Amino acid sequence: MTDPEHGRHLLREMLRIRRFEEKCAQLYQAEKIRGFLHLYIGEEAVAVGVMEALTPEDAVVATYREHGHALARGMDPGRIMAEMYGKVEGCSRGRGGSMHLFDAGIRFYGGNAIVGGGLPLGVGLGLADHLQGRDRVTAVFFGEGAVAEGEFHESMNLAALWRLPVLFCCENNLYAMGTALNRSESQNRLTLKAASYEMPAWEVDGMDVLAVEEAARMAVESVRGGGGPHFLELRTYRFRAHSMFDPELYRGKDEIEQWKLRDPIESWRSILSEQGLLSDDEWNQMEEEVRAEVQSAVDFAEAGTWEPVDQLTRFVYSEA
Amino acid sequence: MTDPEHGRHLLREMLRIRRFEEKCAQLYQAEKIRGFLHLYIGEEAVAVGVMEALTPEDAVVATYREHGHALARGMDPGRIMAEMYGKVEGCSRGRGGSMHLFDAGIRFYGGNAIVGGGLPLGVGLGLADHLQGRDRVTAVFFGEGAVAEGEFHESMNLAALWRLPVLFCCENNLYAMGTALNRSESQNRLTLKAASYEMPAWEVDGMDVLAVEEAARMAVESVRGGGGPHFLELRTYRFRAHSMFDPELYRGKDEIEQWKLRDPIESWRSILSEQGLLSDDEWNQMEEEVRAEVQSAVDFAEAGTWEPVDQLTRFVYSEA
Amino acid sequence: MTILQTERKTITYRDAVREAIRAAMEADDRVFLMGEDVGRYGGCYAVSKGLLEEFGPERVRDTPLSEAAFVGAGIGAALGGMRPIVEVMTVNFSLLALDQIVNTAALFLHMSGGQFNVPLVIRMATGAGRQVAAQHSHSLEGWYAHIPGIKVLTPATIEDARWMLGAALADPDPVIIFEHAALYNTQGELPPQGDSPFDIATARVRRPGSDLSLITYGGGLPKALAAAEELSLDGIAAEVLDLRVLRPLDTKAMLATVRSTHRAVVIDEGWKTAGISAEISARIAEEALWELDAPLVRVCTEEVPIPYSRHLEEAALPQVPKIVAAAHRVMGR
Amino acid sequence: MTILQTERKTITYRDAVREAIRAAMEADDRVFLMGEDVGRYGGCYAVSKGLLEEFGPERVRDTPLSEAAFVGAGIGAALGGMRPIVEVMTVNFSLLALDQIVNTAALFLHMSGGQFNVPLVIRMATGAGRQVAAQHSHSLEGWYAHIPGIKVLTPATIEDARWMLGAALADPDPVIIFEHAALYNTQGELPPQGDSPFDIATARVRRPGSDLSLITYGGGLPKALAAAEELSLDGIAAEVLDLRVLRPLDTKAMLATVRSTHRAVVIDEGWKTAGISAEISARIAEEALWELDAPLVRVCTEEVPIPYSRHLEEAALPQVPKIVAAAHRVMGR
Ligand SMILES: Cc1ncc(C[n+]2csc(CCOP(=O)(O)OP(=O)(O)O)c2C)c(N)n1
Ligand SMILES: Cc1ncc(C[n+]2csc(CCOP(=O)(O)OP(=O)(O)O)c2C)c(N)n1
Ligand SMILES: [Mg+2]
Ligand SMILES: [Mg+2]
Repeated sequence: MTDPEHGRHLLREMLRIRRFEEKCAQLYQAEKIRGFLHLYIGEEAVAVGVMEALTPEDAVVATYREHGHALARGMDPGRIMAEMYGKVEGCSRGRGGSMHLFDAGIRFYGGNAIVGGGLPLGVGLGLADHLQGRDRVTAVFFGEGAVAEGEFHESMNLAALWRLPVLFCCENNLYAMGTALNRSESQNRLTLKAASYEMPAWEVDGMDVLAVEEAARMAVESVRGGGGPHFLELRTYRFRAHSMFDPELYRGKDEIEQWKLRDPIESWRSILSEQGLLSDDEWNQMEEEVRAEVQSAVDFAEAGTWEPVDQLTRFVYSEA
Repeated sequence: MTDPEHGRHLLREMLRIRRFEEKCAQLYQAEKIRGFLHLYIGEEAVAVGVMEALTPEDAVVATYREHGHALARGMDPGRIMAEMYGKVEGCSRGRGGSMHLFDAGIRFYGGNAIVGGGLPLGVGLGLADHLQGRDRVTAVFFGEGAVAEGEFHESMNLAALWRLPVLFCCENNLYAMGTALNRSESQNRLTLKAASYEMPAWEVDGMDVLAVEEAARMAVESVRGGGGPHFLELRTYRFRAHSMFDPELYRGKDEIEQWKLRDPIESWRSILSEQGLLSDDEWNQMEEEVRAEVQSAVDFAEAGTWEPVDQLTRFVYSEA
Repeated sequence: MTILQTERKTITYRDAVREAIRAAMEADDRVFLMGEDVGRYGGCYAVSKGLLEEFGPERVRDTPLSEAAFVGAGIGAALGGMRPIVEVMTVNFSLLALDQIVNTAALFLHMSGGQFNVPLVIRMATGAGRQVAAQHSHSLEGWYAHIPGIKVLTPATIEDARWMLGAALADPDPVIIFEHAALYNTQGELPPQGDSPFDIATARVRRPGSDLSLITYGGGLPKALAAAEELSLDGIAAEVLDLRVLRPLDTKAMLATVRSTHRAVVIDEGWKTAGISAEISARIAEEALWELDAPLVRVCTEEVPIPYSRHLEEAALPQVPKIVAAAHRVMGR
Repeated sequence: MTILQTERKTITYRDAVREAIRAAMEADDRVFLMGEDVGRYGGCYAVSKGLLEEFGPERVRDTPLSEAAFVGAGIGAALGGMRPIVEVMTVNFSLLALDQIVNTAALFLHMSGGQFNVPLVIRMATGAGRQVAAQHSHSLEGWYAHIPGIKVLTPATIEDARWMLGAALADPDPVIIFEHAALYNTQGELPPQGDSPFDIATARVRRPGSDLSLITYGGGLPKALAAAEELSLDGIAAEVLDLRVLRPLDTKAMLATVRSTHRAVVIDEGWKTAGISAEISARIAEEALWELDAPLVRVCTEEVPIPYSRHLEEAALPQVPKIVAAAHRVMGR
């Protein structure tokens, strides 16, 4: 049986991501948000479950599809939204946008728009902890598409060879843009890649937030305890298009509908209800609170300001 | 029982490489050869064994340690030596030197001095054959050090995914310059890497020329027959320093001496002798013929000429 | 090129590139297209949409996210007798394949003493201006132009988008074609096939003028033309030179326009320092020093990573007002 | 710098770099060295010989052949509070790590709105001249100088080899140090530690002169000094400016020398087109056009991959006679 408080917490965290991103999609249509926008809708259980296993001292490296990670890690929604508006109050002063959310306060190292590009970085953060004798863990998120990149392999090997405290979180949502996994990898059992580096690796149902949390807790504990890097394959699905430009020619509506039956939020909500841990009132209240939180993020972004143009050349090099 | 003719042929091919390179080392001391010089001495059984399995239509991609491959593939020793002298009569007109032997006539695509750099090329040659419906095979040679490079992994996956006719020949001589395999790979069982791409892979005693030949024949047959790419780990050892600049601080004399007991030429010669397939006279005659061949290569190189300096800017782009 | 918005007979830059690929594949079965999401997705800029259906998955090959390997495989396939068109989604990701391009493709002919040429075409989208931030907004075509052994094309017009590819495929050596992403939606009339073989060696004057030269290429061309138009209202006749090819540079054309106008502004969406704009400026100063009536001015992207927010991105990039201002400076009025 | 061959108190460039690494590691235990064969092999140019024994394998880390990952790991370690010195064996292999350098290290501070600086130092050997052929002879330091967000140092003297590293480690942002392989064996006196913090921002006049300026850096410096010596025999007083830093360029120093001599030759072992020599030439022409008594001349490497054979390699590279000839051309005598 789930701890009621914790169960509702998980639900709320997922819901926050869902509602936040639904709002983002609207704001994109309204041209408040521009550039690339990659939604995490459908995959919320992954970020939420993994973040539960981390402490504030740990570090997170994510991809361009990282709103969920940022929110679950505790980044202020107002600053995320302001970032997407391009306002100076944004978490990256409006310099980064949707793909480059950063927050030193919670050790959130981006927001990387080069597929596979964040992995070496995560290895390096782990190396720093190893060299300093700190027991921190670095969680690196990446899609299954990144597995084809050389940087993935080099990073896996380096982390395993040096037994660095890194948790590799592979979000297998079956597609890299329009390329299905079986058109990208000759061997789709991704944990075998980890095995070829002698790295412990588990396949996890990424639509089940509790399963993710449990796996992540075990893995993080092992990593923190000196067990070297671990690899989690988190099996999930993105319900929306790859980005706002994607006509989705490569997959059928049926497939999407099938996966939606496994919606991580709906599933978890039913379980909680069935277990009597969530009344309709509680759910409605949660919805309302989340709605209010999202709205206040939007308000914050709307009220934000534009960085003066004469500051353009800042942040190329550090200021003395 | 070995076919006598063939047995002696294998021996001679290995001996040609050995004596040729011993001469190269002398010529390096004499400053006739300059730049980098990487000797293959100790590893001759690998190139000789694999080349036996290839037909003239097949292609070869090698590394900077490729004198052995070039000779075993049938490149003219005079043109190789002239190349190392920097003479225009060299196989690459003196533009490439020891690390960049090329010969279109025998489909020898170099001579690549970027570790791992030749692998994508081999995949592409295989792709061309696949697209043209030709049953040619491309053999790509690389050291075990290359296994850590991203280009290795990307190439393995691509070849396996597309089932291309490529034979990956990993020359595991235990060191990449001064870095021992166990300081380079978290998992030293290299065939597991191939397995993680669902590529058939065999471990082969690279000091035993017959074992190499047999494995290569089986693999090439399978590749040619549409079995997709194969991976051979050829376990061998380099008797000499990595290059002429290497003080060999990273390994003990003992280790080298132990491996020399397994000298592929000596071993094979004993076997042939024991089987009564090689008399002392035959051996002496072979030595003498090989010596003469090497000498005539040197003579050819000595007699060669320098490309006129006004031709410097040729071969940057094709000539009309 | 005149950018027309008429309803008839116009075609987008995107369609022109697609038509070029289609025609090449129809004409020569050694030609194939390979890259990330060129097939089922239809190309990340919809350039290759429909080609998979037409030519099948062997000739329109979706690749894994393995830039080094599939660019290298393009080199190998070219050596194996094919005529590959390798699409790297954007120049930003091409950094992952740079080893293959610089250390293999560019060097192979030379290292092999002339034995092995590499008839490879690489296409990639380039440029900023769409608020996709620092990692997706590089303009590195001028950077590539530093490397001997490759050729660099920058089609800026519908005509060049349509015909340069075929000429690149006919070239025996590696050719990289940079398509500015902001151009894909531009429309214009496609002139009938002109000279054959199509010229991929020289620059073109896109607008004649006698007072000063605006020298540019790729995504800079529409801006330079707009600036020239604006300058004409002030009675300044700007000549606009479209370089078209960044390597080898058409020095003759650059010198010709400057010898006639004696003043020049270079417009380049790349960063200024040690970019192609520097080479243009240097060549002119070195070879036509006494012809210059004013120091040359470069209008380039500010030396910052490209910011996401619209106003900062706009401020970072060359814009028509900046070009006009630079022109006035050079004119001394 | 005066290159002395005296028996006492001289030190090689190699020793100077090693001493710099050792001192940095002694002074700050956040500093560590990581790269291919830096440990057991002793460094491919013997630079790090002995350091493994002194500091152990945690701080002198041999890496696998994974340039992208270990450079990226250097970035991460820097973000994690360390002060890594990452050695990429040679610039040729750095192309495999370029994505990490250009798309991560150079952009991180900016993309994060100033939150995350990357105090990383990357060292690499560069240059040609040792008959190691096309894939091992690149001179790309000027190419790197195109990228905002990184700094590029090119120590040419024993003093700079010894002291630049410490200053680079003290810098909050990514710094790349290019050591010309031909310099490792040069010997000279090591002056006592000069200014502190050591200057890594400005160029230096290495030899004063009033007739023309020879502007160079790194491996070009000894050649420029030799050329200046030779020119002096013809009564031509050449000033030799060592840029020391290719990004950001010390424009002031370049302009100062040209304003005093009115003539300049740039010597650069990189290729000419769109290299750092182009930037130098362009800046001078743009900012000091009316000061020039003659067009500037660039002596660069021929635009060919570097050939193996000695006579062709020599012909491809800048050499003293070429510099002298260029100087005479610029002087009109
Ligand atoms: C190196 C690189 N290549 C290509 C791209 C373009 N691109 C952006 S996202 C993406 C798909 C990545 O798929 P995956 O890793 O599975 O992550 P997902 O989007 O499914 O979360 C691609 C190809 C890129 N950003 N970086
Ligand atoms: C990408 C790259 N990194 C580093 C080097 C320098 N280097 C040349 S040979 C070598 C060792 C390679 O070892 P391995 O692949 O095992 O081949 P072996 O020399 O043992 O035959 C290294 C590190 C290089 N040439 N290319
Ligand atoms: Mg995916
Ligand atoms: Mg080896």
